[in-house]
Amino acid sequence: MTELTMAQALNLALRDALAEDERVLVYGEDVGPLGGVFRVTDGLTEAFGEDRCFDSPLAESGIVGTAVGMAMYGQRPVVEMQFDAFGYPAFEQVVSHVAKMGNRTRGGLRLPLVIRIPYGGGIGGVEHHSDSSEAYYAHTPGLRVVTPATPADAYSMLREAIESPDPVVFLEPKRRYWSKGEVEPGARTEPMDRAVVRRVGTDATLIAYGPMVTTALDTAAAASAEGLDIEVVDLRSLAPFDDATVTASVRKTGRAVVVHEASTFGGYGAEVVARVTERCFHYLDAPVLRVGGFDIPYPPPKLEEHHLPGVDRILDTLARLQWESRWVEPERSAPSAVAPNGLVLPAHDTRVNA
Amino acid sequence: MTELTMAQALNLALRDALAEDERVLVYGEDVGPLGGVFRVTDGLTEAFGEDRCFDSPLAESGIVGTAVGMAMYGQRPVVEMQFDAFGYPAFEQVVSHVAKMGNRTRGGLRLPLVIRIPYGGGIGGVEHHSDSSEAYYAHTPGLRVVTPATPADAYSMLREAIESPDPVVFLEPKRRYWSKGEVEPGARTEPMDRAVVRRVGTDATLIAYGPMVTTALDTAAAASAEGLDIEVVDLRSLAPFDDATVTASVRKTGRAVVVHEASTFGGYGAEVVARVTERCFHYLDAPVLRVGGFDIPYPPPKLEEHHLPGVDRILDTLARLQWESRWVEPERSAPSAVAPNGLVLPAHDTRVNA
Amino acid sequence: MKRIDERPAPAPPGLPSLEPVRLVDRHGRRVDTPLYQSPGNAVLLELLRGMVVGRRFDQQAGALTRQGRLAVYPSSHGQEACQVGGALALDEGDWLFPTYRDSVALVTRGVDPVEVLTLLRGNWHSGYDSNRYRCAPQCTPLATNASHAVGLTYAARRKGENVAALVLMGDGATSEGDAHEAYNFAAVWNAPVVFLIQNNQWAISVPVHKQSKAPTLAHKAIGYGIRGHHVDGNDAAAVHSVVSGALADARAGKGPAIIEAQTYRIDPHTNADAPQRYRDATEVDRWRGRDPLNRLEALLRAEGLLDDDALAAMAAEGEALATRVRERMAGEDTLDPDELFAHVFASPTAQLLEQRQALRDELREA
Amino acid sequence: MKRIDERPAPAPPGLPSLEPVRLVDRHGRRVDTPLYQSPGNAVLLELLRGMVVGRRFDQQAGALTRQGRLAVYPSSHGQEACQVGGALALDEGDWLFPTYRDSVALVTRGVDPVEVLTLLRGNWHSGYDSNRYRCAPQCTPLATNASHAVGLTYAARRKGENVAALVLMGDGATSEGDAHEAYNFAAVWNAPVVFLIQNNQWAISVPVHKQSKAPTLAHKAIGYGIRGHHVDGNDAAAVHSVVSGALADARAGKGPAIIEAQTYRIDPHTNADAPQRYRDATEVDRWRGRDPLNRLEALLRAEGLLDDDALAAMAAEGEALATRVRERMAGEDTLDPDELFAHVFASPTAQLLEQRQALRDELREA
Ligand SMILES: Cc1ncc(C[n+]2csc(CCOP(=O)(O)OP(=O)(O)O)c2C)c(N)n1
Ligand SMILES: Cc1ncc(C[n+]2csc(CCOP(=O)(O)OP(=O)(O)O)c2C)c(N)n1
Ligand SMILES: [Mg+2]
Ligand SMILES: [Mg+2]
Repeated sequence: MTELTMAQALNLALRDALAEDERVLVYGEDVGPLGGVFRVTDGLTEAFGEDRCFDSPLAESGIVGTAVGMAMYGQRPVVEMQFDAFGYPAFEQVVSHVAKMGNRTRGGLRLPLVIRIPYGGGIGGVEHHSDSSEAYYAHTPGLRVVTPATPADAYSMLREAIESPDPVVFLEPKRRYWSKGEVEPGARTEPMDRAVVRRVGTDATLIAYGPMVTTALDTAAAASAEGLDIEVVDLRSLAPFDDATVTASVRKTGRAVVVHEASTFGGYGAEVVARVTERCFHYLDAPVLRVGGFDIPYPPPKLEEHHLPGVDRILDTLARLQWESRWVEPERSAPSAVAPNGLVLPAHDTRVNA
Repeated sequence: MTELTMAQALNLALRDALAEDERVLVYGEDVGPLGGVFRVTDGLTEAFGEDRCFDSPLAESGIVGTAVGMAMYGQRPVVEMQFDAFGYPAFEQVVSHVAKMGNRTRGGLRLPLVIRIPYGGGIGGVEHHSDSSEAYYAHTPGLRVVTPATPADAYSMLREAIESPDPVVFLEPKRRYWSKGEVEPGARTEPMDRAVVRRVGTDATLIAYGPMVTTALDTAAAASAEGLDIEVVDLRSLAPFDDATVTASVRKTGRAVVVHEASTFGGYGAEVVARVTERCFHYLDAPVLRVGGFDIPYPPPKLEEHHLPGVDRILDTLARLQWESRWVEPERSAPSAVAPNGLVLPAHDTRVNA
Repeated sequence: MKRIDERPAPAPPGLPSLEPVRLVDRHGRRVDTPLYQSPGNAVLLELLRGMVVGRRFDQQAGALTRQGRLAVYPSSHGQEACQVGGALALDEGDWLFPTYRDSVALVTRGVDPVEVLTLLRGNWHSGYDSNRYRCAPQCTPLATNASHAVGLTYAARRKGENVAALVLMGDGATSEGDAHEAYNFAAVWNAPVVFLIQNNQWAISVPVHKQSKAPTLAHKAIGYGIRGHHVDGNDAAAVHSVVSGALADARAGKGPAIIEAQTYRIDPHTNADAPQRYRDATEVDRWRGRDPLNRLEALLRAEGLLDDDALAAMAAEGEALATRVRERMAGEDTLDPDELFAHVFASPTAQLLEQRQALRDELREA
Repeated sequence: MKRIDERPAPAPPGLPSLEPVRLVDRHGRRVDTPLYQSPGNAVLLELLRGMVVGRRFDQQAGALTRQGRLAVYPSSHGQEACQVGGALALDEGDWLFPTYRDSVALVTRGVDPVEVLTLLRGNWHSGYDSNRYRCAPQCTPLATNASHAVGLTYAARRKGENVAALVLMGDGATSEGDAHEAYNFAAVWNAPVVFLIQNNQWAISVPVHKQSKAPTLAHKAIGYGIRGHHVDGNDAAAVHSVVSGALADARAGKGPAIIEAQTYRIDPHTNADAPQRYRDATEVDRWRGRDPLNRLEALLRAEGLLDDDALAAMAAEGEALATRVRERMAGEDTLDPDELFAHVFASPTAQLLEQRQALRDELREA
């Protein structure tokens, strides 16, 4: 066992993959001699040559597009988008080709490529350096979308992503690049498409991924001081979704909160709520709630603390899970009035759980 | 009252806007002499000159980017993405500028522009001509995202979108371009950020938008033959979401199904489920369910009928809303076993509503 | 450690000629063009054969469209010299990257014509085996496959294979950012890729002068430090010669090239188009007068390389192909709904298997 | 009805010179450059003043960064001739489209220096009033604001205003598809936009020879049928002259231009960068020897236009500005969390008001 930061674990994964498989290529912006702006590719050009790890022209669509061509011809490119907002120029390539080529060709041209994207905030980055774009990718059929929360997973999941016959969007929680953890050299953790329970608990389930797993665990620790025993599930794979693990947890606890950094509206948490609710409805003592960023563009560094979910906000949300009393079925509201034009005038009650 | 197709109603809206407001400009690919591939801009160049409605170079990012600049300087550009998959090249402009400029500049540079996007399938289009990309836009804070379902709304909402001080992604349900409806010349319907109840009912709420509103109404008619009285809500505005109207409906009926064409996973329906469930949890007799496209790339024309939600599939889903019996609280499942490595071995039960 | 501030200025490649390279004029007479060599007689005959067969195929596809047997068809009529000349310039090991418009190029390359039409028939998205024919799927999002070609040749070079690629693109597509990025990657990586722009004067309804103010589209090459060529796209001999030369240069490590071929889309953009809204019939007529088939036929006849019998044999070959296509497309496609879920990933996820089951149940009930 | 098949070939603009346009050599001696005219003495003094003040501002920003008062700072050191020469070439009614690197251009344009630093301080995304200064917000996503400039000038023309725009971009940014699309739109619309590429030889750690194989980046102009100019970016007189000329041409309806200015990023990309990993210190030293300030100072002294006092006055002005910046940035910013919700739309939606309330409640509790 060695203690590594997540960035080091990712570096090791790339290193081992490059060493073991001639087909693996690493390229993008500044991934060569500089080693990437987060040093994830540190030393790879030196170790493997310009041929295996190199700087490309500064054009994300071209980077992904050339990776498509390489993968068509049997290589296993691993490309980096420097920050997630800078993945947007490649969106058409990702949605219209990366996600679809295997399906388009009835399996004839599979694209075993990996798009590494540092995502999320919390690092004091100026505009465009802290986006969370996972919902865009997770909604796109044909992509595997995964995100590690620990150095051990970072190593294992990146190895597995590179070995996958399918294209993988590999989201790296940039604010956890410097978090340390034990990594057994070469060791694989759970398969990358499986969620894992990071903390066993009985009272409610916190569902998190990537940067928020640590925050969820911190919240569980704080909650335990208040006498609540919280289970924490680390999703790891955003697409596909591991229904089995999550459903089992929520059926057990009867309550759940999903946490992510991205804006809440239309965010990935909505999918989690929808499928968990469908599968666990009669086990639920309260609606599955979400804690996410506000529905605003990512704020400037000096305001990001207010935007990002933290322990307190998650505790507050746990507190809204109707712990005290069983709910009493309310009177049904009177049927709405029908306006002369045939449109119903709704009651316009926006209170939450009024 | 005149009977118009939706395409004609949109054309009239552009025409009236061009006539009334010098700042309005219409451009894009083939919107000039050809009148757009769907003829929505038919005759506008002739009527208003090349200066007001014109063909631009074939480059979607450039089209949106130039529209940003025009809007910065007080014009009101209305640009067209020819099909929604061809909006992807403009994704960075939309997410990083259109959605953010007003916020970035603390209101100093608002962008009153409209991006018209024909979306959805059902027209027998070959690959890339039938995507439903609403979830990408709806998740992006700073965009208003609206979609009409009737010619009258098409007219009114497009007028309002053009008048809006905010950028609007205006999604046109392409398979309804040829559907007819009464349009009162110049008449405005409900404000564009409001949902409307298209059919009053008591037993369950169908929540739909754009192309699926007609399908939802057809379903309600079919259900009524089976003795079910279904309420149909047309969302109209995907962002922001009209909680008041939807919540009132679902609290009244106690059951709801959301319908859209887009792939279900991470789709817009997930947001609807999540927020409706949160706001109506104790009014619900069953989980809010979704009927959407499968989690596959949009299929070839000859298979699209299987992919797209239709009356039968929606009826089947309504049938899953646990009508017969009140649910009896089940035994809680036994606590999961804890494996030696500290990870919980989940029960791995994937049955839906088992 | 790299040092670059004293960038040695490479001799910039010369400007493409404003006058397109032409080996055969519109009356079928040879033009003396010192820098370019005419293909040999066998190739000239092959070019004519390809064009005759290709045009017949194209007509057949049009007829099938009118009968509702194809969902849509973007015609190659008028552009046969580009598509046949381009496809025949490829070595067997090379790759072709076609668009939706390039059905005739695919047929020339030997792809089963019915498989070429799979997409346009509304059947599966790509009907042929890309690896077998070394033809990428026909690409619809404009200019997006150009970078694929760059990546593919890069991969081939890593494997020690000297594979060149020919990317077909339209005049309109050159306006897209993806065209630029692909040209630039190709240049910087010295990739053996030839970009053949079929300037058919229109992008649906938009004329090329609204796409670009460049003297020729081949002039774009200068901005990437690569070779640009400007060729008469209705002269199959010239297209073949220029593309072959560019591919040979590419394979020889001399880098990529951008070729503009001047041609014309005689038919509407697709069957769904209404060209009377935006262009004059007289323009079409003028270009009919420059028909690529007539021109080559005239040359070959004049030089005694072609007689009525030989031409009839070519026509018969086209006829036979058309008949085969018609026959094989007479029946209904049978598509398996299960296949919707089969190819999304290398093996279907639990989620997809659940959805497949749901659809099966639904279809059984119905 | 448009007809285009007989596209009249416009005389293509000439090729940019491989040798950059230079009016003053690195020793401060005038260079005879027939086609370009030196700015007058007043402008030369203004250029030097702008550079002296700009460099002092830049140093101050660097110091604030080391003190942790700025979140990040991309330095202009070495590029003052481009930024000052470019900014001073603008008319009052023109617009500037800067990037994150162009703080000195903004200061030169008259924007309050503290407002210039707002973004980099981690405070609100854009600190100045774009309309007041006619400067777009500093743009981070590379090349994306270039098309904004094209649209803006188009809008101005519709209003009958003859507004030109200067877009600043880096060498790396030219590889992006958005650069291409903007150049092309500008060309096709004959928009009065000048694209000034500050080729500082590096895009973070990537040298320009990995971005492009073009003889010069100005050669890209050929592919759009517009003018390209290649200028010594450390010669403020030359930059000012070339940019002024291009802007004047643009305003006169002669269309847009692409200018490559050869310069150098003396400092790391930002304070977070580690240039020792990718470039040699000797390279930096070589470029220090071409310092744009020294060069112009030497010229002005040699021509008797500048003495110690005048230079001291400029330095004092820079010092005063630096002091003001330091003082005004000494305290803590006060940012109002409510503002998070204020500007997303012209008026906040119910959803945003709910979220604002939730945050207020949270902050009250805490
Ligand atoms: C990215 C993208 N935008 C828009 C379209 C819609 N579209 C299909 S063909 C076409 C015109 C293409 O013109 P050109 O490149 O000249 O090719 P041609 O059809 O003339 O062969 C357009 C706009 C598309 N397919 N892809
Ligand atoms: C679309 C996009 N991709 C990547 C980045 C990350 N990034 C910021 S600056 C930079 C290098 C830019 O180099 P250049 O254009 O030469 O400008 P310079 O910094 O040298 O002034 C990169 C890659 C970005 N800002 N935007
Ligand atoms: Mg064309
Ligand atoms: Mg640079």
